[in-house]
Amino acid sequence: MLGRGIVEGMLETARNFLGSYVSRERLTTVQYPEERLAHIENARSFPFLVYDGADWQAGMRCVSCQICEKECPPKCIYIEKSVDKKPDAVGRPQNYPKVFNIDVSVCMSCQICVEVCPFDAIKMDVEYELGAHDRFGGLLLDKQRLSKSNEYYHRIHPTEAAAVDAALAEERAKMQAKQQAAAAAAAAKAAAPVAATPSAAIPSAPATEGKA
Amino acid sequence: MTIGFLILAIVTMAGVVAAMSMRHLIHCVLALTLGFAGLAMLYLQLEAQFVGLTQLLVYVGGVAILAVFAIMTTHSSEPVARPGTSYWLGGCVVATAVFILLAHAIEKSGVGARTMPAAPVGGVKEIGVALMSGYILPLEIVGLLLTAALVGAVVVATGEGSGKR
Amino acid sequence: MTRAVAVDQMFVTLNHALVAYVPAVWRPLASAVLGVVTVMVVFLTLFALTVLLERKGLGRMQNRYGPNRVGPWGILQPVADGIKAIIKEDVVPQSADHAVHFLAPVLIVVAAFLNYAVIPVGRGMALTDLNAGVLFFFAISSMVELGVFMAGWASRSKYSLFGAMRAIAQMISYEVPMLLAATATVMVAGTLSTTRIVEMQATYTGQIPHWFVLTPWGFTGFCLFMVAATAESNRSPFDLPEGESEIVAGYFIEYSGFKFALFFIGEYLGMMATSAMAITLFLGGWSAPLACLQWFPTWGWFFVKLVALLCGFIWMRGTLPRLRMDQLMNFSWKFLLPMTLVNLVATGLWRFLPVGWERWLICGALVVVPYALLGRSINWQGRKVAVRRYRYAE
Amino acid sequence: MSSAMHPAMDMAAERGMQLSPAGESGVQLLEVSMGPQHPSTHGVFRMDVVLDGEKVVKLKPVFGYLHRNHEKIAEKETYLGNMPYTDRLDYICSLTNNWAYALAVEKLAGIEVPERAEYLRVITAELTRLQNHALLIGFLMQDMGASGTPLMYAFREREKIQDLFEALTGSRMMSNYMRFGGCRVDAPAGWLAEVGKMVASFPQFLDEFEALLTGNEILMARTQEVGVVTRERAVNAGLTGPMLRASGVNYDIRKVDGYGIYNRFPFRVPLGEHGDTYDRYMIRVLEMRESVKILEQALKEIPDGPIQDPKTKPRNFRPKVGEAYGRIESPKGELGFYLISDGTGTPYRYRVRPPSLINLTLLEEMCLGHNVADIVVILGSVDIVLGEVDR
Repeated sequence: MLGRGIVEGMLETARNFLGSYVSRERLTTVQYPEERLAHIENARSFPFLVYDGADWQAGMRCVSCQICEKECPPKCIYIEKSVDKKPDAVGRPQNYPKVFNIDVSVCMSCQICVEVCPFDAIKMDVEYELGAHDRFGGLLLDKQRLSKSNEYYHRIHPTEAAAVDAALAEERAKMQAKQQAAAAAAAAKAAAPVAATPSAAIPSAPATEGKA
Repeated sequence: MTIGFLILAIVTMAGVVAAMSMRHLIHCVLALTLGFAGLAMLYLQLEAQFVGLTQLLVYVGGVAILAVFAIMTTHSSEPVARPGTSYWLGGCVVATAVFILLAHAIEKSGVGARTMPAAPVGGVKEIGVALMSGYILPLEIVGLLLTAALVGAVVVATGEGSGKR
Repeated sequence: MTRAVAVDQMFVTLNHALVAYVPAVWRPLASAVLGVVTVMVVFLTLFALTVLLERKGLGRMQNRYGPNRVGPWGILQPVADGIKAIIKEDVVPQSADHAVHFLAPVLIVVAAFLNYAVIPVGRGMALTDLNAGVLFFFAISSMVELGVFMAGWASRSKYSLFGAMRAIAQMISYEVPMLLAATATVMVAGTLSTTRIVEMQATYTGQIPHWFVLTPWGFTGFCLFMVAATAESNRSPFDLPEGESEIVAGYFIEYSGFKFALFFIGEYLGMMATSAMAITLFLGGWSAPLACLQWFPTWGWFFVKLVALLCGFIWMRGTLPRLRMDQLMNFSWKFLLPMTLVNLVATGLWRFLPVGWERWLICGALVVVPYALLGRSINWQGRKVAVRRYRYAE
Repeated sequence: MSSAMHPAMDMAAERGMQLSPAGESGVQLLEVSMGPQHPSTHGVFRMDVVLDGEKVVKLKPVFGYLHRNHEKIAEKETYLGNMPYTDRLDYICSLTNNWAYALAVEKLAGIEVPERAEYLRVITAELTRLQNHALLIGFLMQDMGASGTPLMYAFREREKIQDLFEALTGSRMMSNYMRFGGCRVDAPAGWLAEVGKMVASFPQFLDEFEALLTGNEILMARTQEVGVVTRERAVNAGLTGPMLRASGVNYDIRKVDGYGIYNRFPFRVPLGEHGDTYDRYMIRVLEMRESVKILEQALKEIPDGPIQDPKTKPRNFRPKVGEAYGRIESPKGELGFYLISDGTGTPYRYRVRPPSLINLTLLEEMCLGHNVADIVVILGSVDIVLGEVDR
């Protein structure tokens, strides 16, 4: 009979109308500024640079190898290498980025930079409230704005960060062993007292220690 | 002659004059509609509710829309150049002459001197009774005609529909 | 009981009290002005509430919250909308016919307001008691078509022209079944006066009121009237004239700012007016649904019924997709019109058959059988529609 | 009709209200430019429509407003660098796009994919299909004027699927998930259980959806016998996907190629008979039901193990000289990537076979003789995404 389908459809909307008052399943809206969705660990927005320790400049893991700059599909990363060197996360003396800019208005959040980075220096942030009044200045993130601490990294991607820290600690231990061996060899060879151990310059990662 | 009548008369006249003098065909129809509406209001003012409202329903709701449709479907919704009416002066003279003649005749005939009957109360009922008694035959004929037209329209419409597909 | 009567008649009393301050010569005018202002204020408020109700209701039907930011629970949303409409720039297309473009929304709103002149909102609360009230309503409704045409034509846009053509064709087509559905009531009531029609329904047998909707012909007439009213007020599923997915916004595509708001007001006022007419004709106007509920003021009942009908409109809008132009016409001329004619016959029989269950049976059968037959044979586009079965490869 | 921004639009604007010569019924023809700014062209798509009253006598699709040199850019990017760009082709189904591209590269370089990764691919692809079809039906109803209700229901379900995608791939739409020889990351703990929950609740949504729509007289009247494509025309025009199957052709690449591990899943392929819009709607509903079955089976069978071929590293990926064509049954049809490698790190030639564009070729034929209102419904039933049409 004419109208049956229409009546069925109207019952369906009535069911949803009433259902939206009783069931959270149906009313999925999240009232954004007041309530927010639970943080999803794998989520990603834009890249940031990880640093260890308290000083973002000293602890910067990036060694400005420029692989991410090369691999970035939309070419939104700009890096200038430093002339001098500083010890990196595992204690090797390395260059550091003098300039490291990411234009997040160009970035497409693909996280290929993260995948190709051999130093675990660049990771994906979850910050999404990045509105700016100035399209060029506001969205062109420089080194300082990009730098976020390792603790922050642990907070947003705990599983991943723990794995990274474990790998880094292993590297560092290897590096230290190597350096000690080298130092011992040097000491044995020259029999001269070695003053400063390079390991003192290594910023310690508190999170790793806490875990250990 | 009350103020209301005066206003309505002016509105009606303005509408009708505009309907004749405006360049754009659609504007003419809209102005004519104003004239119709003014006329309906005059009927209402004379307490002839049924006639007034029927005037509104039929003329404003029907005839005007029909005219508009006719104009729209037969392209000429664009303004046309004013047709060569160089005789408008002559026309005015003739119209005035006819008006004066008629007015004079009416004046002479003594219609104005007759006393008006009181306005009928509840016009609808009277009209209904009149239609159903004195004018039953014309009413039925008109009804039959309209029914035939309606049936014909439906037949034409269905024939077209099934013939296409 | 006297207190109930006092509450019921408080607006009438207030009106008299206020008018008493005016010199006797001006009293009719003052009374009229007072009435008109009241109607405008009340129905504009109701319009705002309806918009809010619609947005909230649609939201809930679609599992959303609906507006909930302006004021507590979003109740000030219509105010915000109104302010926005007023302060927005009024853009008129260069090629538009400016005078007509301006007059169209005004005409629509004026016509929509005129409709309320004959609606009895409560006992003794109609602005005017015309003895051709029903006719007045339809005469005024037909003026809206002209406004729609003016809007569509004056905008000089192809989409608006489409919208106007659709709107006029649709409104003319649905005016006929609407009038015929109303005629059934007029036949039984024997009057065109809305006040009289309501008074006839405001009597009771036991607890049951004598509403026309509680008869076979009345129920059919009510349904047909409401369907036609939906089309008359361009509401979904008959919202082809604005068909936003096809012709963008139809006849008011080139309107912005307050003129657009006027169209909006006009549409809702039209919807409310036709609902009010349906209440008057079939749902007993201001009368209580049960005799024991008469303590509630009559105007209260009227508005309760009105809001209920508006909710029905909103519900339909939240559910149904839109018809197509040819289907719309088919539906009007090949289904609604025959049904209204059949209903007229049923009404006539009801009037002259003796009271009793036979009357119910005959009249009921007379409307149900054609409904089933017409519904089965309704010809949407040269063939019938049906749910299909599907086969699967392997 | 919007302001002139494009030479072709200028022409239309010049014509303005001018009317074309009379059509066969003697009434003047009206030329309307629907789009590129139009509520139901699904993006920046334009149709130059010539109308006789409301009847369509001519329709010229105009696209390219969203052209962004996808294929040429790809020839400058590394193989890996192209992966995120494929997300943006058909942005509703980024995971199937990923898969099609990964498949082409894997064919080119002869890479094996681990078992678990194959299952993850099937799961994500079928979730994508659910989301695409639900969304498409929602949009179709929106085009039909259903004031958003079915669309919001579809969005509600899509939201759940997107939450799952975010938990897996890190992004709701632009997943960039698949890699040559596997997937980027493994499913996080509890993810498969979440998918199971979602899949278990999906049939209920479908039932509700169908109660709202399938039997609705207005919907049937609007879609049945509208936009008919015959079997022969569908095959000749190269239609694929639900469009083709709605015309009754049994062609599903999941069955034909059995790519990935699809030959392990005993799903059925629904076929239409009339080839009209209603069939295209129903085929999608039925396909969703089949996808649910595939998902249930995949979730039951998924093994543990690696998700990435250890021999393939993302960086410095240089496949040997050669060419390959990888295709999958994307929700919209046959999505193919054709690659020529010259041994360097970037493809020598990169070509997309976009199902949306090729399914669109019959648009005029489907629309002729129908009403203006039918155009949007037919266009909606074709299921286009302008990101893929224009590339």
